[in-house]
Amino acid sequence: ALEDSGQGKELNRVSLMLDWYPNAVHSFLYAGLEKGYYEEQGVDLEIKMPADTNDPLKLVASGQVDLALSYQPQVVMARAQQIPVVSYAAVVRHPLNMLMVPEDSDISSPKDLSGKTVGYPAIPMNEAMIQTMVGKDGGDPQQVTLVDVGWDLMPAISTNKVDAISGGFINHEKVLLEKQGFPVKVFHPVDYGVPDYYELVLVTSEEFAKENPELLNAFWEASKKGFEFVKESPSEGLDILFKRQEQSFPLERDVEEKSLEILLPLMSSGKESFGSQTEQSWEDTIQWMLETKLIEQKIEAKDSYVTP
Amino acid sequence: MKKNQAILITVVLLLLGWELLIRGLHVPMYILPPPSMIFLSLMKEWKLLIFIHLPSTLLEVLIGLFLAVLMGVVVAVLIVFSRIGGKVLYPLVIASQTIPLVALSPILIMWFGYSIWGKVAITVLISFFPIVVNVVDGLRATNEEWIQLMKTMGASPRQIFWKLQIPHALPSFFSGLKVAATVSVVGATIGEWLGASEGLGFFSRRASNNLQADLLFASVFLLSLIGIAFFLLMQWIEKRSIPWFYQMKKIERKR
Amino acid sequence: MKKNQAILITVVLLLLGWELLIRGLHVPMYILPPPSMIFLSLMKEWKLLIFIHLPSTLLEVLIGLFLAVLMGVVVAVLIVFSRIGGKVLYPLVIASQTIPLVALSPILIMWFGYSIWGKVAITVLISFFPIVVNVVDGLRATNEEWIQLMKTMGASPRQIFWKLQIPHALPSFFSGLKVAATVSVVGATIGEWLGASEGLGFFSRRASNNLQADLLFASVFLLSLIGIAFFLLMQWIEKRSIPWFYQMKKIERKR
Amino acid sequence: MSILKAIDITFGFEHDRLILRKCSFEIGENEFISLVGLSGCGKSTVLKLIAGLYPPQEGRLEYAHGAQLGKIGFMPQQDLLMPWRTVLENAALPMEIQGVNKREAQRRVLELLPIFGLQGYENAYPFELSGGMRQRVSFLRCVLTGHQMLLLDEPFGSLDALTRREMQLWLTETWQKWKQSVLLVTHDLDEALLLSDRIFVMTSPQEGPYYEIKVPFPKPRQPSQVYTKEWLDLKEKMTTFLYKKREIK
Amino acid sequence: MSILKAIDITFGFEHDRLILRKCSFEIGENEFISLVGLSGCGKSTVLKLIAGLYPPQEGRLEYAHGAQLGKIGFMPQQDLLMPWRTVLENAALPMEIQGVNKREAQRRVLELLPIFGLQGYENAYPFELSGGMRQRVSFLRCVLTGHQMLLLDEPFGSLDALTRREMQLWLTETWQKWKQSVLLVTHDLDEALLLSDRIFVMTSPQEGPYYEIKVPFPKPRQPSQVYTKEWLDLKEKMTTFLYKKREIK
Ligand SMILES: Nc1ncnc2c1ncn2[C@@H]1O[C@H](COP(=O)(O)OP(=O)(O)OP(=O)(O)O)[C@@H](O)[C@H]1O
Ligand SMILES: Nc1ncnc2c1ncn2[C@@H]1O[C@H](COP(=O)(O)OP(=O)(O)OP(=O)(O)O)[C@@H](O)[C@H]1O
Ligand SMILES: [Mg+2]
Ligand SMILES: [Mg+2]
Repeated sequence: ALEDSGQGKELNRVSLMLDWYPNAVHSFLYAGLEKGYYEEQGVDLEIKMPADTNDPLKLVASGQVDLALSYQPQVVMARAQQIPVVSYAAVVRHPLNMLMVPEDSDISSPKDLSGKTVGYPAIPMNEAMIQTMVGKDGGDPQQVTLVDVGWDLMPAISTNKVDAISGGFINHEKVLLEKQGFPVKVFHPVDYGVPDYYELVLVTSEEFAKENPELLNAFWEASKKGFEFVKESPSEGLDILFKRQEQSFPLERDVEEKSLEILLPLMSSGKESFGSQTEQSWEDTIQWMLETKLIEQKIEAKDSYVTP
Repeated sequence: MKKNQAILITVVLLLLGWELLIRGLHVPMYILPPPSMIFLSLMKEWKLLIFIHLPSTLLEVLIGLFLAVLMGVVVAVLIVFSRIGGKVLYPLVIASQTIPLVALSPILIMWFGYSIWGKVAITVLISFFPIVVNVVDGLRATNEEWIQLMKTMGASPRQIFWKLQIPHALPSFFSGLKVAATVSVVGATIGEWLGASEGLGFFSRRASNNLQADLLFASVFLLSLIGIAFFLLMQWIEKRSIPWFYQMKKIERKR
Repeated sequence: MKKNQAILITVVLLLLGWELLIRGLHVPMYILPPPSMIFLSLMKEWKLLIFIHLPSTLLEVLIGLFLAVLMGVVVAVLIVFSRIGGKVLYPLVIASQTIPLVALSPILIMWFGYSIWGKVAITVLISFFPIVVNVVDGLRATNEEWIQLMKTMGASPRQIFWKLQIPHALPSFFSGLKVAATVSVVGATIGEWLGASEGLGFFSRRASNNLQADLLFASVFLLSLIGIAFFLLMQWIEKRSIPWFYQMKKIERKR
Repeated sequence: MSILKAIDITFGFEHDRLILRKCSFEIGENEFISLVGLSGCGKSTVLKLIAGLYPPQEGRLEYAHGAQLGKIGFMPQQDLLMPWRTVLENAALPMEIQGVNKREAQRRVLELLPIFGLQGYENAYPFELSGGMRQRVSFLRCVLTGHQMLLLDEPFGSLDALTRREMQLWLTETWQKWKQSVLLVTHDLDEALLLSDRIFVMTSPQEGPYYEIKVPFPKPRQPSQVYTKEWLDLKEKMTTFLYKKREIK
Repeated sequence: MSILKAIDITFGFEHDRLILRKCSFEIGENEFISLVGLSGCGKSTVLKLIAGLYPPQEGRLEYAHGAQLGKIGFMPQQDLLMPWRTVLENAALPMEIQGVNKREAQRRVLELLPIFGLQGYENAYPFELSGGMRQRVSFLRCVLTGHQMLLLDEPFGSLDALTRREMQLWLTETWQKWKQSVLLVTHDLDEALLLSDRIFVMTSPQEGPYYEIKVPFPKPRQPSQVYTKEWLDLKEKMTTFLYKKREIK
């Protein structure tokens, strides 16, 4: 990347760890790379993949990577444990993680889950979400059996080993299940008392944020351009993603198309610029996590994020 | 006495070194906590760990190891004594070892649901292989002269097997058993990722998801203890089962 | 000839049975695809698999296994010949086997970054243990009478080690090596989850994540081939390295 | 009546170094035969051929009582005691294989242990025994097969004169009592003359034919006869067969 | 001058069954000594004590040339050949340990192989050898240590008369040439009388003291002397020592 920058500008290397393997949600990053937006901003972006969904936060905090994609509640939890990370931008502004039941199930709202089994990936936040949703809907959260299903949310529900799953994303699990001929109903957490948190945020360490504001800004400017590009021409955006990935893994076009279609509205922020964050959102999320005992003491909402 | 002291000192030094290294090098505690922190959270959560999670993992390891030994020996015997079976079975057994869990776990869930048997299955899968290889090698190594002698006595293949090849393969079997006993703990841990609501593997994953490295390592500590305990148990059984093998060395060295 | 035919028939029957079972029992294909589907997607993606992912995994396995053998033997020698070191080292080695990946992955990344060495580290960690246990047992099993004889010849401990204990432990070492060679493939697979952009483990995990079971099993198939190939390679080396061990059996059996 | 007929046997481990070439012999019922020959000439191999462990390359072996495996007591040259079995258990092995009740087997072993000079060692492991003691356990194990034909490969090689004589006497007695056939490999010509009805003198086929000597002395023979003229003459003759033109200095 | 002095040695594997009780003896330079005794009386154990493999429970051993390990050639009763080494490699082992150049070591082995009747077997593995051949390789390995003192545990037990005689003669020659001291365990009293300067007759301490006999015949001795009166008398005397009131039938 260095040599074809052409303008003699020195490039700053920035490493970013994805929340998961590359998919439609990351197409704005790849578009930025492909179109040379990052180079224009003097950023040499390097994308990495995690071993575990928790690794990005730990590694960004310890300075092993500069940036990472993670989840808003995860950032709150980290900060509550003195792990020095801050959110820099909200990439997906609404929850993707929703409660899913088979379409032909007799469960018509979360309260019907009383006496049923819900599969989830042993993440405490999912436990809290189910409790809040069932409780708000007038059901008894104590009556819901939670089963850790590890990585296998989809097989768990499609082979009817559980009645519902929590932790699945509407742009991934739902799409894939439907593709395999297993349509699902989803219950939106926001409809049942869970705050409208940011599903995906860009995080960095407090130290990095303090020391490299310009670099972060440059990075984000390029990312914004990338996002604009994808928003304008989603199909081309996906083309880039596919091209970038063809050397490693054959993604499925129809799945990613559908996924991006779902994602784009959830990533756009209307009048505000892409990625902007509000203190209210942080406050609500912190409050909810405190109520559900996901964190033990209150943390400052405005310290949790920085704005460009 | 003196030796035990030396061991104690070494262990203390190691722990101290670890503690100092982490504090000195500012290794982030959420990545690798110092022993003191691990110890504190072990103290804090010991009831939960010892009474809820430990027994459940132990049970998986016990059942899994038992079945692994059974299956390992049976498979090894088939490999050694059935020629075609051996040529087909051995590669299958090897192949079974290389299947990553992501491919296996949906199948196991389909078969076993979230019962203990899915976890046991993974434990068995991981730990039966060292037993197979060692028993196969042990059985194949039997001295031909002894086999000949037993043949002249009119021994049937079955008798040669039980009275000669099995005792002769015991030392080798125990090498495999010690490996199996240790990796069975990993097996149960991984098995719990399949889906569980208790067990040290489940606990460690939750702790990691909760970014609680101290609790994570508290459970790792207990897992290691189980591993060491099982290993030592097997070693103890080994010494009891093949006294002729050890007695020989001991007596001749004592003098 | 006849035996090979029988093997071929068995393999074909097995594949056929698998195919029919899945189609007959309506097992969801995204959980366990039939062999025909696996074969098709292997055909479709073979370039990617063979030229990009296979070499990268192979390299990890090769380096990892090489280091595992080195380290396994060195550790085993330390355990056998240094009494205190052994008492402390052996439990540490056992403990190292029981640490789940969730606890290990951030540490490894901290140390090794995203280079190949993190993956190699996991491969080594997983495969050196069987070698340690087998070499320790092999070294300890040396007949005391031979040691005595060599002592009367004025042999130093080093000479006894090289000329007696090492050759005597070779058969046992090879048992361990065969296990190590097989599990090193798993090691590399798991290692690639640490964060990789190529390799069969990486590929399989992504395939699983996208519910593309046919691709997943295509990579599993290749992993199994690597495992079997490595096992057979070690077996071949074994036969070459300890001819006296096999020759003995062969000649006496031939007559 | 012969218990075994060997007809035109040819055998060798390497093609250019045959051990037997078209060799024929017979062993009669209740006959005591010794096999002598140079070290490395193939005596142990002959025993293994008879025991049915090696198939002859040419020729055949005919047994009066059918198949040989499990019908012949074979005492190998190396003791081949199993290190995981005590003296008692090692000696009881053939009976165990024949399905003799365990207590009965033990009784029979314990009965013979004093005669074999092993009293008090029933629970010792082989590594706790001296070379000669191991040899006696191996011998004991062989006779406890209870078979009509015994193949003994240098059974008394590591024994002192007294122990050896005791064993010889005991063997002669049982052999007479149970009408067994014995083929005994030995390097001691006096032992061969003392015990045998016939002596096979083996040479390698490269050097010429093998010889057979009928021992003319009536039984029972006494060790004191060793110094008689006939005895010495016979010994002389065997030595000539054995060593041809070579000379014992 | 004595090369070894044993002073008041006591040793036993079990407390109630001592093998030596306060036993003292000396071995002179260039002396040839035989050790005879009942099977299981402790001859091999004495050799191991002298070789320094077992420490005596009481008493001490004094060596003229300092420490014993690496200074004494020891031939164990079991051949203990290493199965992964060929005849050549097995025989060359002690020289390898002493750091003798490999080609030189091979040369020395190959030079002696014909004398030991092992020509053409240099590349054979132990399992391809007969019992007597293995014993000779073990003997060869022992003498190739090149040490001044040789401890030989029944070195000729599995050899026929001719081969045995050849080995005896060869041993006597080298012993004279190199002025070695030899301690030889044997069950063959004629062999002991033929070769030795002195004979140690061992009994278990439970049964009484041990005896020492000086062989009065001038050297070189001939096997033909075996039938002379003095020879027979001496043998008779040793037998009495050995077996006390027990009688050889
Ligand atoms: N390792 C051992 N442990 C216990 N007892 C032993 C051991 N080695 C030998 N013995 C006992 O010591 C005694 C003497 O054994 P040793 O081998 O010295 O006899 P030996 O005189 O060489 O007999 P042989 O002529 O039969 O070889 C025997 O009673 C034997 O049982
Ligand atoms: N397994 C084998 N493979 C190859 N050659 C062998 C094997 N066993 C024996 N021989 C060879 O066969 C020949 C005869 O061996 P055998 O053991 O029958 O001799 P033997 O007459 O019993 O000698 P000894 O009196 O020394 O015991 C020897 O030259 C030996 O090298
Ligand atoms: Mg022989
Ligand atoms: Mg002895």
